[in-house]
Amino acid sequence: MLSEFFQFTFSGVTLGAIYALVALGFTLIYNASHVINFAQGEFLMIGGMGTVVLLEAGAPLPLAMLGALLLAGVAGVVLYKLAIAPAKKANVVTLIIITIGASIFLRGLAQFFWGKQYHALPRFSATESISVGGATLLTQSLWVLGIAVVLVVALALFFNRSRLGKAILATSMNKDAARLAGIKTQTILTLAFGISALLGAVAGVIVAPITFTAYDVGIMLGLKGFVAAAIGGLGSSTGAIVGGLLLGLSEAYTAGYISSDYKDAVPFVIILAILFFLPNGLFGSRAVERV
Amino acid sequence: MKTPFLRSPYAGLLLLALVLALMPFLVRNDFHYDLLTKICLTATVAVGLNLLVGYAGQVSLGHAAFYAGGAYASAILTSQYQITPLPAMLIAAAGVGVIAWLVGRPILHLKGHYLSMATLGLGVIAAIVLNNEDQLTGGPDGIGLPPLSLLGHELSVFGEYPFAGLTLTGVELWYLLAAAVLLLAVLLALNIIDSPLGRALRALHGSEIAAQVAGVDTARFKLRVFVISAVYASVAGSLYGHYSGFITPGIASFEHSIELITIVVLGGMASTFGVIIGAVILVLIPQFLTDFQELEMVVFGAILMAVMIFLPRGLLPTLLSRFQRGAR
Amino acid sequence: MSALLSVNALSKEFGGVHAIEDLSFEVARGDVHAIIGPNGAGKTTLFNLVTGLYQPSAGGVRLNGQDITGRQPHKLCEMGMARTFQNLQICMNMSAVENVMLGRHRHLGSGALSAMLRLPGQRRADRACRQQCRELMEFVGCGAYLEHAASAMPYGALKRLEIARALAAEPDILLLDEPAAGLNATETGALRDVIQRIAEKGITVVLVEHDMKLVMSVSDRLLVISYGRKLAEGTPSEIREHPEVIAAYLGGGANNKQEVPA
Amino acid sequence: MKRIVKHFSSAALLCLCAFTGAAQAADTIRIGSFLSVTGPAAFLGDPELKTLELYIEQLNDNGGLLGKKVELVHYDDAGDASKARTFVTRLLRQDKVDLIIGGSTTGATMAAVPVIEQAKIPFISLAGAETISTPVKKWVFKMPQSDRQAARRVLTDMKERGFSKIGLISGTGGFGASGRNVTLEEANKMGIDVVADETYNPKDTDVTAQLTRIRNTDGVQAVLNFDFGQGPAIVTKNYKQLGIELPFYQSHGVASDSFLKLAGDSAEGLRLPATALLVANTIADSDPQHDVVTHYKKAYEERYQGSVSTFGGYAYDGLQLAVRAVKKAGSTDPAKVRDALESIQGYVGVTGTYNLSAQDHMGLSYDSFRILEVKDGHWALAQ
Repeated sequence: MLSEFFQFTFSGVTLGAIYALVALGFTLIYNASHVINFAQGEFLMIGGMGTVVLLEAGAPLPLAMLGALLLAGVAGVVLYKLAIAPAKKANVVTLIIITIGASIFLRGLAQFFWGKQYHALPRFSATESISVGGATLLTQSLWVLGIAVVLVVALALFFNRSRLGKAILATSMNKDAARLAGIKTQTILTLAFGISALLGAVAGVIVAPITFTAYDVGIMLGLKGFVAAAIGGLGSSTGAIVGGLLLGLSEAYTAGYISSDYKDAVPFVIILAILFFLPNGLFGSRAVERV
Repeated sequence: MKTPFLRSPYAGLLLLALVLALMPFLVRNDFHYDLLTKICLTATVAVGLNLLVGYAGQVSLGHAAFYAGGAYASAILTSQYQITPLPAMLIAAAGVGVIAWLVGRPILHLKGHYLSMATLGLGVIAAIVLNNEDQLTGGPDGIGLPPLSLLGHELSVFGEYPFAGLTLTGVELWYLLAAAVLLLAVLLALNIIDSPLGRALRALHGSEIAAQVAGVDTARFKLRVFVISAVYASVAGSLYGHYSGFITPGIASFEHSIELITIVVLGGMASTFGVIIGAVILVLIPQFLTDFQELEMVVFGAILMAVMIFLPRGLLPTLLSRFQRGAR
Repeated sequence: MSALLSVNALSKEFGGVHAIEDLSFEVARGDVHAIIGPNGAGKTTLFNLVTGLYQPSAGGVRLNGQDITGRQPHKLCEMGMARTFQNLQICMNMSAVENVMLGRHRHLGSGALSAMLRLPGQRRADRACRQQCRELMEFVGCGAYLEHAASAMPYGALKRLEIARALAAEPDILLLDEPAAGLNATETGALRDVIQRIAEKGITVVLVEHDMKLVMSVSDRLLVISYGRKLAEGTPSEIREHPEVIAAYLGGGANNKQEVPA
Repeated sequence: MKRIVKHFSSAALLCLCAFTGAAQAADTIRIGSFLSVTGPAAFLGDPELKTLELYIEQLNDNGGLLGKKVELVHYDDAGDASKARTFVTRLLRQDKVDLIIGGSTTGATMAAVPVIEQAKIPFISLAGAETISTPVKKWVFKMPQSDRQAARRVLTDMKERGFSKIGLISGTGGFGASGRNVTLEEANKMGIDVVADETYNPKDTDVTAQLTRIRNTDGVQAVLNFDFGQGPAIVTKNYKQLGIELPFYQSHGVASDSFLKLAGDSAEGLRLPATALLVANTIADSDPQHDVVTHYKKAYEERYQGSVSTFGGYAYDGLQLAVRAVKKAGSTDPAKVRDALESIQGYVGVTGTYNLSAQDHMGLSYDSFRILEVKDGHWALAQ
């Protein structure tokens, strides 16, 4: 029975790590601009599909990945410049609709140019899986986890140590004050979208060997990422990671121990319960409303 | 100087009635009636959702659940419990209202994106339940509904009905019914907006704190408008179910919820007539885009972004204010 | 019971910082009672505690002898308490008169059915309400903006609009949070008239204000707070002579731009 | 306000007028179609549309039908049943098509059926569930074998190999859910115990939890995965990764080369029921289907540079049946075409041999399914 538990945990943690990376992307953009970017999932798609397409065009795997990441980064910057920045005065719901429009647009382009087929990417290691405590652990899961940890640490260092990172944080806390302090907030916001897109694309590349990739994978992963970000508390990086893992694990345990029919519903019930007691998520700021 | 009536929203209602009454002279075939009927029913949902989102400022990304709730309740009550459509529709609306009240209580104290997320979750759960409980709902392949019947008279889309020397087809009658429902929905919405209840709701959006200190029990009023908009969706859903004769869990999907909120935002939040235009556009756009074939999504996404970027307050309110500025 | 509002040992902490600490005072019925103090003294926090927007960490508030500690704002409104805000809380999505009509919420039926069906009783009541609100707007001096969109009104008029909204509730006690902030001399003069006429109607007024000329001319009593604590209390003339008040206002740091009460 | 309404009504007018073109030319035969070319069921609709386009072009190159040009009027329902219904209404009421071939999914088909039955226009559905043709609907025909036949074919093979306790894992989409129901029913009839019954969401990226449960169920002798799309490829991969050694079956829903490409070597050894199309290269020359499957495969793959799938085959058969029926009827009169369709006997298609009748609007028997096995990364007839 322990091996069963391990199996569900491995599966949950892998899923959770993916959700966490998407959620981090949400958090980054939310922090910088207070926009919920429903096109976040499309960056994963661009990462995965871009790699597939470049690979088919004859590029070696590392180069294909790099190219796809670059493409996603550019897509993120363009998204900000063309769709978010011009809509400065728009309210929250309008911005949501704009990002949904962007997501449909990107998905449409991918479908048109890259086709509707599902594709598999080769896994990164030669060995497929190893046995741990009677359960199977995919080597690719280890890659996902490892890269997720590296990215999280890198992001933490970036925000706490580098000037640029601090500038992004300052902008997120108070745009006007940051501008007065000489920070070019436009550049910072562009950067935040670019980094967030990169993050999404990395997630898209590393999961593609496990989950396959196609023009429409962004819908579901984007949605789950948003959910993870919200459980954790929008704007909290720790929250995004914890939220992602919580979501992944609750899905795996529900499928394993309760009912696979309601695998997708039970996590939502848990989330609603969490929000009931903690209306700002697990790690969301509980600032008192200024009157 | 215009007379006060012409400036009141009720003048808009009269003109809407006029437009709806003129439509039969413009349409060329039954397919047009089909689209018009769909537009009227979709607009009805949008008018209700607008009370919640546009006027009271509470975002719902799961409203398709209530629409589907009405449609499925009607389907199940008529096909499995042999209840005639009209009472079934009323029971469905009451049931959906009660469910909205129950789920609304815990989630409506959430704000902003957390509320979006919670309503999204409810929508997803509803879609999963409809999909999984196939004994009751027919599962993912869907479920059929009998034609609507009113006071013992069956209203089939495919029937023919002699009436005062004229013979009306079922399609035409359905359009008239849907148009009447829309007019009623708009009338009720306009009444609500221009009432103490409506002011309290708009205050939730304008300044929740102002509403509180002015004596508005904000939690209670949020719940009220949530229930009202859910009932709007339920009734429209039931009617759509009877109209189409067959429904699938697709109508409860996240995509459908997004479509509904898009109608409201695109047409213009807090503009009852704006959201009707939003419904017109979103129902018709796929018909126009068929020529783009594979590029349909690209074009749709681009249109959506462009409208929201250049007309951030929605079509009608933005155009209206530009027009007024131009007139001055 | 002569005190309409009594605050007893009230405290409020925000993450270890005492915004209000062990504060007690009473407001007598029919008085104009001013609360003054340097920026950041906790005046607005005090208002928020009294009107139920914040929950106190300790202590209590009584209105008319009844314990109202931590009661929700809308319940307090029903008990006859109304207020305005330093940073305006106006519904910009409504017209001026509708904002005032919102203030009459507790006097109007707000049933969903009567609203949907536009029942004659409700329409009559609403028409009467609109008339009353028009009069109130004229009373506070923004009658010219009756049907204007709130978002199109100048700041000064919005400040008055908020007072009209508060008055529309027919309160026993009215809390005004810096009503003169941002007003010019003429407007402030008009505001003084309005406050005096409100007081003449028998409405108890609690006033947070920096404009000392205004405070001194309209108040019956003053409460001076600093760093969340009571510094002094008394009539305007007593306060004017109070040594600690003078010290606090002179030595209170760079961001104190208030006039010395003299 | 007045002017807005004026704007509103003129815009509406404009919209409606834009739809009123579509005048019907007397010298063309119009075939209507609604398929899920995009959306979650795109892998059904995409090859179906390509097949229709290819063969209608070919038909016209060869002089058309009854001396008339054949025109395809197609709309993409994106897998959305209510969209499908609207497009069918458009096909019938505005485009005035002579017959309809379409409906990639059961939901889309069923949503269209009431409108079509009323309009009295022959409809050939390309979707699989039994409810489409049972009970028989006057104007509705369907090309694929029913999922019940697929289930029976798989279960028969299991029984022959001596398995009596099996595990079932299915997707919660329309295809998987319907497949699950008929499998449970058929297994019950055939005396096979379904001891483990799991589901997953078609969009899931991991099903190891469900498979672990099946693996840990006592007595499971074989496992069937009933679903289509990319889900079964993930199930297949996870199955292999978990090191489950039990014989593994898939349904006809994944009968395509693209499934093999996705699942890779994990698919080795699995079995499924499929049509002759998948083994076109190895099929015996004497096989009645030999010519038709090799021709179709060659034509499709040359034109589109991609491999054929069973689903495109349904469209091929649907079109061929329609052509035969129109020829037989000698006109496009709907009632005559319908009657002609109903009387088609012994048409050898890509999917199987069709024998239609008033009682059977599908016309295939369950042995049109062949049990295939994946050998060295290719489909092969199971021994």
